[in-house]
Amino acid sequence: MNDAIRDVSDAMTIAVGGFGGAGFPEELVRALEDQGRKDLVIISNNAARFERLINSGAVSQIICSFPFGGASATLRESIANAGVELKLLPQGTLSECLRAAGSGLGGVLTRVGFGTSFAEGRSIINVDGTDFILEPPLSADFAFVHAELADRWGNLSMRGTARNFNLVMAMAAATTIAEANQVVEVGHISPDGCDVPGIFVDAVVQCSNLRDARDIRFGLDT
Amino acid sequence: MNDAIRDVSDAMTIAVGGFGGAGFPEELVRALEDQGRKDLVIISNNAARFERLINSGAVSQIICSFPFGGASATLRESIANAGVELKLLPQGTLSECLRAAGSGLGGVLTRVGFGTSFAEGRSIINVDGTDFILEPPLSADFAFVHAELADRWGNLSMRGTARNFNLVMAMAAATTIAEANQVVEVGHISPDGCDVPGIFVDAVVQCSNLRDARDIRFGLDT
Amino acid sequence: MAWTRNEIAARIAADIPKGWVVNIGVGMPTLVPGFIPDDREVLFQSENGILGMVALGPKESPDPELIDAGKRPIAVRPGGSFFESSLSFSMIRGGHIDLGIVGALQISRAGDIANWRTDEKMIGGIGGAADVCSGVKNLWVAMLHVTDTGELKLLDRCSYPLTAAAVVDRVYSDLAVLERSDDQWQVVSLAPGVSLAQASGATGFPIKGPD
Amino acid sequence: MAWTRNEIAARIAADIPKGWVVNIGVGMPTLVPGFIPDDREVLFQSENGILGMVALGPKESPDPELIDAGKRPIAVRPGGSFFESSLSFSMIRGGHIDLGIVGALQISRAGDIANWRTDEKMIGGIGGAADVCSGVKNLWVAMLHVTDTGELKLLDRCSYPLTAAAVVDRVYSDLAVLERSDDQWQVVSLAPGVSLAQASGATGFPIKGPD
Repeated sequence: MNDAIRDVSDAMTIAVGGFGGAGFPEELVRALEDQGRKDLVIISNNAARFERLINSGAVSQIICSFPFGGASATLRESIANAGVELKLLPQGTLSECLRAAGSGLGGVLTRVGFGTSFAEGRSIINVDGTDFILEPPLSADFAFVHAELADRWGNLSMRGTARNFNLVMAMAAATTIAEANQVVEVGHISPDGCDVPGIFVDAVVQCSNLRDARDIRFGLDT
Repeated sequence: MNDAIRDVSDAMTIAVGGFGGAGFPEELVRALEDQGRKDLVIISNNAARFERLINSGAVSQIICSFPFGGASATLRESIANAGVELKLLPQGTLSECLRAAGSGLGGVLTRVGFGTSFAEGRSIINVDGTDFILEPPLSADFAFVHAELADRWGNLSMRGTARNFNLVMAMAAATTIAEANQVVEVGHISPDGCDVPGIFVDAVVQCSNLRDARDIRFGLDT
Repeated sequence: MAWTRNEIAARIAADIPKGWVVNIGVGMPTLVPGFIPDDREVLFQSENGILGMVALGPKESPDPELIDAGKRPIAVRPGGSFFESSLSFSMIRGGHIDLGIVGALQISRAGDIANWRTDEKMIGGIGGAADVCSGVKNLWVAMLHVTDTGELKLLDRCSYPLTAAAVVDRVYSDLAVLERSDDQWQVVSLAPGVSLAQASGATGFPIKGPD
Repeated sequence: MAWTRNEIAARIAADIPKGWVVNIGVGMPTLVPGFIPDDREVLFQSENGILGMVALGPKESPDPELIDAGKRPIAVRPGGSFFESSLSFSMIRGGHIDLGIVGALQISRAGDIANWRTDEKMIGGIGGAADVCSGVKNLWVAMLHVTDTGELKLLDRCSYPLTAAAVVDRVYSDLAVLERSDDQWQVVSLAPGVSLAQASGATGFPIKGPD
């Protein structure tokens, strides 16, 4: 894991997949905690699993939708103490802005947040009589994602609700690193059942701790 | 099939899935030919398979990217004779505008076509110093799509390159009708292997002619 | 006698037609699926990427890769499907979800909803609440009519930051079921023993009695 | 002696590094995959929704649901994947494709490309050509240097409607391989027996000889 993330440097933006614990690349994040970087920008739906990283002083900003879902009692304090800037986006906007960056699109035109504080400071674009918020694309230097199966071409297969942000983050990042419960031979993942085509993934690492239904990590931030 | 499309009326917009013959809802289109409608707007990647519909005087406009790919020698003439308006969009823009309509987004911001005739008459939106063409969403009254497997909740599973436009068209239409080689019991399509979730599909019909590797229709517009 | 939380949920469940696709928010709304009769097919969507979710049965082991948006362990019913985040929000924003059921801190006469933070404190974050409230075909709110300390939650204008503007269709509270049309609110029904005067007194805008 | 179509394709194939993902246009570009050695892994993408396509082997039956963007029957190699149209164009527009190989009617000094219609006639349509030409990391053009009737195709400005502006990186023609940097064109190599003067005479803008 440490080797997989060796090119991460200070002040980079890291998009981290997962929703709660499902599809969360926990081993890559643990390796990042050990790396001792500074001024990282983290893009992830939740903030709960980054408390150790925040406490180590590695994070300058978190871009997310639901920072305190299932968070520990101390997370808010950690964020405040570390001077971490919190940038909130509606969850669908977060997802779509990552997809836009990965799709070569200039931004997202959405009604979500119109008439609320989420429209503040945004350009409003009128299309055929309706106003939309223009939210710019959201890209990352690295994406860390988690898969059930991966092959050395980077094809990924997920299980259940582990898909979540892993596809759009893999798309949005210059370099995507996937940890997988099982690294399989090329050809094992069916062409009809590939959740993230390998074109979006640059490196694949085998998890040392497999995640199964009785995994002790389950429930960590429920 | 005739019953499935009974609510199609004159001047409606019909999005028809498929790329060439792959994933093309041929039986639904045959039923549409028999229906005797007027002033239909057809959204489909190719025009080749609509010649009979055009010749019957049912079509006023075709929105597509590649009308004459594999077309018969007479298609251009048919389109001219029937006074059909041809509206071309780059294929990725066509696809993304359908997705935008189905996703509640206000339009697509793309660089594709910038500096060419595809930018003519379009709004140009500058995002952080780069100009993008704004292409509005593309919705339809009906979508006709083809699947390998379908269940009565509308879940669809495709094979190979038959996916193509079928998802975005199902998303973009007020009513989506799917023809399937095989209508299966609910539960047969795996939750991990569903290409089009049933939420996007309103009716499912069983094809009378199964399409397989030796189907005589193959090669029709190659 | 005001309705209990379970009675509110049962009341909502009774109003959901067969075949609807429903997104369920955190809190009281999570009680609703338990009151849908087995013979009425209703599909529950969760924005983290599942259609057809069901609560885990007593004998089912939790799977860390199978959770709902509230991060509770779930299962999938036959005919359900999993998908990634951007497609999930295409469903939500694109008007493909028949109904959203959410909680609220405040509701305004115009149908604005505030349910993600007070003036002082963010609860969990905005999450998918703004997308759900803005995107679904019907938005029903499950809530207590007033706060624990007796402050009104149904107000002429919300004082807390909005989640979405002019979106609430119905409110199911412990005192009444209310339906909105523009800025007119109609009482659909009152909890047993609750008078129109009581309900009106607990509401910061005019409400019209049942016909 | 000018290069043949097969020699042009082989020349292109020789320049594709291991591990690249390549989108192949119709016409001459379709010859390129046949010249990639078996031990060099290169993945071919087709915009209708496949990564890892291969030409059908002599014993393979065509499957109507397995075609490329030129509507020719294909197969998928192990490690390939199928996907729907919007994800396919996310790959293309998003800069995830290393190389596009396309044909051209005209190329301008500024790197503009016209390859979908003449003044009079639309060939097939725009299709995915504008997306591919605009979106890929590298755009190489396989073409004959001049038309059958001897008209120049490499011009100061294109007269036909553009597919994309300022995108061409290299031209592989029957006479030469040319590389563009802004509006400067460098001859990378000349076909055997073709002089720089001959290539220059067939080109509507200045080209610089090989170093």
